[in-house]
Amino acid sequence: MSRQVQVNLANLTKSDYRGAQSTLCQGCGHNSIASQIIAACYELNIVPENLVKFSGIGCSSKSPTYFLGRSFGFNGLHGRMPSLATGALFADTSLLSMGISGDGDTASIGMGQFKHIMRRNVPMVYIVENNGVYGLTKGQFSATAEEGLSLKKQGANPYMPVDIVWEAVVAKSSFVARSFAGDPKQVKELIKAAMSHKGIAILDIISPCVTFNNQDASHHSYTWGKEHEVALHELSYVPPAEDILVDYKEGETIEVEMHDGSQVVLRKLENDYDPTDRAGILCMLEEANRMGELITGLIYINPGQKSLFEMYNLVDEPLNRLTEERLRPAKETITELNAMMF
Amino acid sequence: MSRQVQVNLANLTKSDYRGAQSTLCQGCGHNSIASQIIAACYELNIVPENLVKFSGIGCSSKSPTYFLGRSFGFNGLHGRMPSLATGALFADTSLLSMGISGDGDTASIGMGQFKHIMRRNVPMVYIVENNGVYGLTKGQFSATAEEGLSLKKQGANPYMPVDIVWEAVVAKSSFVARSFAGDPKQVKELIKAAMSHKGIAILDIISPCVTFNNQDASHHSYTWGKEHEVALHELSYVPPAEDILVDYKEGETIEVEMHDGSQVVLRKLENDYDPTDRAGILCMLEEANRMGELITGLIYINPGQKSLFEMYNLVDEPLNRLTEERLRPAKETITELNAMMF
Amino acid sequence: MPTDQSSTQLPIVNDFSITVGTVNGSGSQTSNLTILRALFKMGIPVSGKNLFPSNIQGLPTWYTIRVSKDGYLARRAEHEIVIAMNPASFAQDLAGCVPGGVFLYDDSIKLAITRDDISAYAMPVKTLARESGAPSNLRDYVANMVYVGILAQIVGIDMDTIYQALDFHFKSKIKPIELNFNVIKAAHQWAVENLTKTDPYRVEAMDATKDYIMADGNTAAALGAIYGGVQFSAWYPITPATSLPESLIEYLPILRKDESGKETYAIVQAEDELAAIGMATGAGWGGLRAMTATSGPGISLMAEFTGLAYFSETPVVVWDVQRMGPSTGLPTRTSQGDLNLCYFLGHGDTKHIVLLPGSVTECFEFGWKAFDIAERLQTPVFVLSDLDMGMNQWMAKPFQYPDTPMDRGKILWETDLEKLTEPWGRYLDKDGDGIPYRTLPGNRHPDSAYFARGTGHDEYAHYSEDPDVWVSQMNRLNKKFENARPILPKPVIQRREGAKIGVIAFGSTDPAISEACDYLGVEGVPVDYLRLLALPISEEVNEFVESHERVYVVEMNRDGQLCQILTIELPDRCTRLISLTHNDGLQVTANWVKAAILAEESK
Amino acid sequence: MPTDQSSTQLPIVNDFSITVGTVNGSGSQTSNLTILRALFKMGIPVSGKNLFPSNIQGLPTWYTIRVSKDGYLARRAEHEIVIAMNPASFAQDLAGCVPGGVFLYDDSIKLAITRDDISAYAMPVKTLARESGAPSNLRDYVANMVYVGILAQIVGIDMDTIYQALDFHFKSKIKPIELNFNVIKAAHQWAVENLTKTDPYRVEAMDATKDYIMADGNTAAALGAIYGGVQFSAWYPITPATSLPESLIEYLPILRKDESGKETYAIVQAEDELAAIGMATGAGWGGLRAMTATSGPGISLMAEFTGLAYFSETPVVVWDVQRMGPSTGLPTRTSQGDLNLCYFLGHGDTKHIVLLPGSVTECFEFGWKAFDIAERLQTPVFVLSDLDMGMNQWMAKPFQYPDTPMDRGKILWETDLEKLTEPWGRYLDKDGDGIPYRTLPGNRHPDSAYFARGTGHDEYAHYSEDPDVWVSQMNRLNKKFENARPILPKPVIQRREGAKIGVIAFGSTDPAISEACDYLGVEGVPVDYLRLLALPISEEVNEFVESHERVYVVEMNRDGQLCQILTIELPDRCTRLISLTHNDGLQVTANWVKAAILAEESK
Ligand SMILES: Cc1ncc(C[n+]2csc(CCOP(=O)(O)OP(=O)(O)O)c2C)c(N)n1
Ligand SMILES: Cc1ncc(C[n+]2csc(CCOP(=O)(O)OP(=O)(O)O)c2C)c(N)n1
Ligand code: SF4
Ligand code: SF4
Ligand SMILES: [Mg+2]
Ligand SMILES: [Mg+2]
Repeated sequence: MSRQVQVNLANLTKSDYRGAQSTLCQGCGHNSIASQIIAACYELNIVPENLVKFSGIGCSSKSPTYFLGRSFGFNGLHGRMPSLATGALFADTSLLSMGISGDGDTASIGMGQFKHIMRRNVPMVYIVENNGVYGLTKGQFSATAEEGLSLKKQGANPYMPVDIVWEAVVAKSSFVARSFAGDPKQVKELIKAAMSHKGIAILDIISPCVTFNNQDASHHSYTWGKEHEVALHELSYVPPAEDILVDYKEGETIEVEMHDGSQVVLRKLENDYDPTDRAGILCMLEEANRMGELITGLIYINPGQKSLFEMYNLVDEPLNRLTEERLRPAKETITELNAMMF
Repeated sequence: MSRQVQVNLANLTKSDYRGAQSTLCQGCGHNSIASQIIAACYELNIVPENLVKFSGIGCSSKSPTYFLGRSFGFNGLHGRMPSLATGALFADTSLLSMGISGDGDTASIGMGQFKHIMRRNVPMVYIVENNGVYGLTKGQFSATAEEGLSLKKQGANPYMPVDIVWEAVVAKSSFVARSFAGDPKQVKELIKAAMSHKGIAILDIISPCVTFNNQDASHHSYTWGKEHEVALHELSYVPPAEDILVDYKEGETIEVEMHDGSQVVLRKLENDYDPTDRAGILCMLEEANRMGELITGLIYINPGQKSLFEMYNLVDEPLNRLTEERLRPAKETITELNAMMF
Repeated sequence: MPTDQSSTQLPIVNDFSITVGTVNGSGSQTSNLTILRALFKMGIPVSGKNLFPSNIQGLPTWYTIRVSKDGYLARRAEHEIVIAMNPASFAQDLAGCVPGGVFLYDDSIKLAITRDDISAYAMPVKTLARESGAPSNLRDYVANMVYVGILAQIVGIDMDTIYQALDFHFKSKIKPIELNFNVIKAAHQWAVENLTKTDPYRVEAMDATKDYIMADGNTAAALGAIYGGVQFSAWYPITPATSLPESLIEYLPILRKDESGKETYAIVQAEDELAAIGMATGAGWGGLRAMTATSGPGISLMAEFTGLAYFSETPVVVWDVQRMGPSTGLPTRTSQGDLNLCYFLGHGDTKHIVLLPGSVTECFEFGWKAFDIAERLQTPVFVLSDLDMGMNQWMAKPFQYPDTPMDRGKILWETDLEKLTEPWGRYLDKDGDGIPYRTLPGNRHPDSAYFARGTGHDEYAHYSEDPDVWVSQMNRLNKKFENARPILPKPVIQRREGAKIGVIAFGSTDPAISEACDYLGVEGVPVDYLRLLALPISEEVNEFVESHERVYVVEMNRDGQLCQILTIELPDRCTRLISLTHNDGLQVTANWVKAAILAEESK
Repeated sequence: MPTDQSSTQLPIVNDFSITVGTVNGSGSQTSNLTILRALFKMGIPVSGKNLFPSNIQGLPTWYTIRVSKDGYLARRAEHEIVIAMNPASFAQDLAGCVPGGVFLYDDSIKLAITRDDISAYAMPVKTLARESGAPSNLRDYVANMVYVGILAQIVGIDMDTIYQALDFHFKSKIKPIELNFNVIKAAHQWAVENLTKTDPYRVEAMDATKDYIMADGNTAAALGAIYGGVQFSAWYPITPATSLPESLIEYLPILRKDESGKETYAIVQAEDELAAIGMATGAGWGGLRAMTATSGPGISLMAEFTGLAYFSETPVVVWDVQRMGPSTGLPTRTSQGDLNLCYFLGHGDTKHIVLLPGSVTECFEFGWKAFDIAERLQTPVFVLSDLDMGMNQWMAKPFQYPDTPMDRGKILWETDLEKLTEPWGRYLDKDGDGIPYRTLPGNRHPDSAYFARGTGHDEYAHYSEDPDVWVSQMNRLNKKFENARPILPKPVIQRREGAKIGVIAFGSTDPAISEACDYLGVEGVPVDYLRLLALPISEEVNEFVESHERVYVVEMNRDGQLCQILTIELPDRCTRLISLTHNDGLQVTANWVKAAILAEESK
């Protein structure tokens, strides 16, 4: 038998999900996230043409060119990915969407738009590739850099860090997760779950910058992540119409039903944890921050929250395919209209 | 005995604390807050020249002209009061400062700067005159408008509201309070406490817009505020070196010691509440939101948190009074310097 | 009251201005619009202008109605009839009345009438309001109807047309119509019984408004956009632009009824202007007819995104309803001060199409045309209106149904791509006109996707730092811009026998300039008048300047921004250009234009 | 290796360019700077330019060192000596070498040398690096020292000066110096033993750098600002501006030692450019010498605040280290494309002082002068540098200590207010020069306070919507701007016998233009050269244009932005201006300028 290239249910090979050659540094966390995006989309049998990508500006924001080369995408402005995506997604609401941003892009210059896209529950997988630093401008503090972090040329960071997850939970984001580029399996499962969510899904992924912020003691380094990661649960994504394969004991798991019929199965680890109880989550996060733990996993979810497009009563066809007849009022109306203008 | 005008310890009359005639609507909550600012500053014996005012753009942001006419002030740009104030306050760090903003100014266009001024713990009393609406542009939804609120010409608000207090607590603001313009005594005591705080003090004051958003059912109306206000405690400000006059039973009060030696005394009401426990606060707020309660009072405080100016090791004199000798390196240094540039 | 007799002057008919001085937030707008509409219904040309402060309630406000048998609609600086309802501005209002003019005032204002060269009539406003039987919460409001009735009696406004005006205003709801009309009638009756007319001003029915409508520019712009098939608008409130998106919200559900019962558009109130232009740019990239509306401060904030839209070749329409800047400036005063900024907005070399509607009718027309141009050229289009045009009431030619089908520009869908024989490139100048073909997200053809960006890219939208690629893309953008000149709306030229000098202007100054040209003709100084409708300029402008000895460029800003742009565009002839600027926040008047030109001409 | 013998050509001494093709992030910068510094120490005029991609690691990068006995520092397009360290750019590098040139390459790159018109030398880079005994994590890094040693041997760079260069670079730390120097020595020795020189290029010690320093513009600007007493800087990282504020952070603690041991300044990394300019404006209002530094996208974002600073009359200094736009454009390529935007930044009528340093020395000078001008005029001052000037290494005249005391402008403190006999007004034109007096927060005099705002205000800073007040304040602002002309840095004019034509340019193109003027002189086309140092222009520019038949305006953007501004400023003479633009992201060369002018002249 000759060697066959493996294909998925969409009849696509893994390389159909690839993009251009990465120009990021070797070992950059962003590269490993891109690989997991490719793997997740392959495994989800997503047709690349059915997905649209967005990003801001930064090393992280460059990475959409390195996956899903057959998808449309827009690499916009620094900190302004949310608004660009919000407008673009109205064009064809049948499209899936993924936004890639950095911690500078989201939490420094982009804080306002980040908070407001969550208020609107725009359906998008919003990944923050969080390295605590500005990679592309060569190593200044981002807003997620921990207080006291020292960087070459910058001295010590005097300000308090922004916690992306915390911000997302408080902004009532309907899906909030954190992961670590050094934990690729979790990254992949979370991306899959996020793709099945109908509103905004915020993924704060600690993604080390090996060039500028990978000192062992830095809170965004591989070493620190490995040593401090505390997974809330073991997470598996079960596609729609598939049965949960492994049998768990009653009470050992939480199953979250997604709007497309898929399920996210959370197998409990030490924590007894309810990802729908916002108050409990905040207490847990405060405690984890105090302990210096890097909590990862699906932190909050509300699969039922009205998405942006449920707030608008749009026609079924993609808006960008509507023809003149549907868009321009009929000729007769002009006389009536002028009559109203007396 | 002839009638004497009353003066305070600074030898000033109440009218020394007034500003220009208000041009806001009659009954506007912002006017009543301005009165309490005047009263608080009078009672605190603040010399107006020792305070500097800032604001953004909006009806709320106009109000700094209506109090403390003898203080410097800068009415800046919409949503950008925080950055303007941050820079200006470096000029003379001995000045007290007060910023007035609106909910649109802070939570819509100003979200980014609002979050970042808290990260820096800039010493300023930051009052958000929160009416859920854009007053000055005649009644559109602000980001704090509740989901479903209906306004003339705007229809119903589809988006989730921003909760200023919640945002402030999560951003690690070192002083967070909420009040209601219909509760002037509490407003005044909170302002006094805030003026003694050495970092940023966020005061979210529900301040009804009688012209555009004062329907009984609106969450920013007088009626709603009166009906739903739940004060966390009875709060009194005790100036430095004054004794607490009333005797409370052991355990009935919490006393918070401020950096200037003043005390804030919180007499417990029904809630058992610790304003230094961030996790507890978040749970309490989540619960209150669920119950539709308008929690008011001093919600969170950390009097010890390093303020912006403690992060910088500045000379004792105001920077804006330093002379050329202190600022320009000596003539001899230039030769050395050029030698370094080979 | 017997008219005409007590006055020895000749009657002055249908040629004067009425100014109501009141307090803002007092609800006088209904009264003023009622007068305006009634006059219009009588067939008399009118225009209405509101001069209001930047606050919500309690400060002096003026509403001026110009009545002009000659059809002149510009602001005049003179007030023949002054209605003083506000104690705070009483003295100023009294002083502002022309000699021989009419001064109607609320008799509860206990201030002295210090002039005897005018006809002053006291109005028992409070009494009549009280007697109206209106509920006490509406009493202040109906008090404003008193001056409607008394004015109607004094100048002779037809009571039937007043009724029609109220009927229109209250959408035929009988209760408010009756309430208000009763007050007006009572006031009218009071005037009949108590006033002796000593002034010459009166109105007489004409037939000069039959083919006209009355509207404000913001409503017209929104309606035009609806006929242009607007699908997406993101906006952030700002005076004086706000009523433009608010009109979209009002009229879209009325005019755009899809058979599905669902919506073919979305309007999003953004968190600020950065997000508004960001969303609109995203939607434009997605293939929607997308727009935003703002004013000066918003334009400043849109600079970065405009540059992205220019460079990524994304169609988006931006209405700038100008107010007086710099900075927050005078938010409730008019200006044409954003021209230069909009034309060049963005860092690096950027240039934008700017449309310059000069009437409410053109606001409608450019409302739809802007989309055609933006999509044809794949670039941002700015439409510059201003507070005066956008928010005031203008008599205008009726809106015309678009005379061309929608031009969606060069878009390739699945079937188009299938037909291609050569590979498609997003930034490939296939037709040699500088305009490439674009695909839209949602296109499922495997070759359709491309990655848009604000960074350097080659013809196939791939990232490139190659110097030659950069130059060629920048030059293609320039070519596209140059090619826009002939397809943009052409200037409108009014010629006069023997004119050796010309005037160039744009936008809301049109009525004043036209009127001034008439006056100058009378003074023996015939002038030709070119009204610019778009930037970049077309050949006609060049010819106009070439064929005149001197050309006055009249505009409402300090630095003569259009004159500067024309200087750059026409260096060979720029010495013929003379800049005349008016920048006090009030609309320019015909007399000012006339005097300014005469002063220059006599130099 | 015996030099000079194997070559029949005449030696080419101190007049060529060396280009190193490598991978970014590979640590070659130390090697390149070492070569540059060693040559400079030998007394030979040099300049060093880095051409790098917009990423961090792994893409092709080139460093070019020009060696010029005549002291020409501009970029040349020709590469005489090419050092190829990067397989990815090998073919391109090989092709780029001039005929007769030198091609040094890493022998581990197994690609064919397809040319025989050059001298190609293979370098055993990996072997020598391995043999160096450097720890394995530093091996890639020291590999770059191999070409230093071999090049030194081939062209004759003095090994002592190389040692001095390393000593400087490693701040006399003996370990790294020795490590690197040993590699260089070994490579040098290897070349002596193994290479036969077949090319004519060599260096010889001169005495032409004694009175010069070597620096980049961003460092110079920061140092100048420190000598100007900078007290506050807020900034947001952006290429190519970042190293300016980073140099403030580096040098302030060294140069500004207060006796108290405390700091007399504060540097704040803001969350974005809106906040950076906001903080700087606040600090400027508070009376601090305040600045920010950014590049194009940041300028776009600063539009609204700049308008506020202009209108509230707040001094603030903005450095724009330009990169190629529009939009994100080419972040690592140079340009002069923000001139127009900076000059007019903001909605409404705004105009700003723009300073145009043309050398590293002037970056230092304008570093301090910008504060004097901003505080004197109470207005924003833009200083336009660019990537080439800001980030590359330039030989330059030493920094001069400021020759005037700090000019803090018109500030009134408590004692000044006490002495006043008339009431002070913040916006009162007391001196008739358009510049009012200001007070600063912290002033405890009861009359000192005022309320600053971006809205209309009268002479006493009270809110005003009065049309006349508005006009008078806007006109005063204009008067202040006009009065700035004579006090801004004057243009520098180089004249040549018999010149009928002129060139106007600004900024980093200076070396290329000067060099081109020499060449044109040789060609029999003498040109005078005016280098503009500031906008608005002064009378000298007018005179210069007036006294030449044609004036070429040379600049690095697409649309000829300076030419447009000069056209507006000098409409009477604008037909003499001819725009020559170069916009590919690379610095203009003397040959390009020469050819462009000759082409026009022969038309
Ligand atoms: C308006 C604007 N300001 C500044 C920059 C420069 N810039 C490019 S990327 C970047 C920071 C990126 O940091 P982050 O988002 O954390 O991404 P990373 O590179 O770390 O992945 C900055 C400041 C820009 N491109 N645009
Ligand atoms: C950049 C900019 N955009 C828009 C505006 C118009 N504007 C003035 S005030 C305001 C909203 C004010 O709302 P808020 O802060 O809630 O204050 P309020 O009037 O309700 O007290 C807006 C949008 C502006 N001045 N500047
Ligand atoms: S600089 Fe940092 S963030 Fe950027 S590509 Fe390299 S490792 Fe990744
Ligand atoms: S409009 Fe509303 S917010 Fe503004 S002054 Fe009036 S009541 Fe206050
Ligand atoms: Mg980062
Ligand atoms: Mg509000």
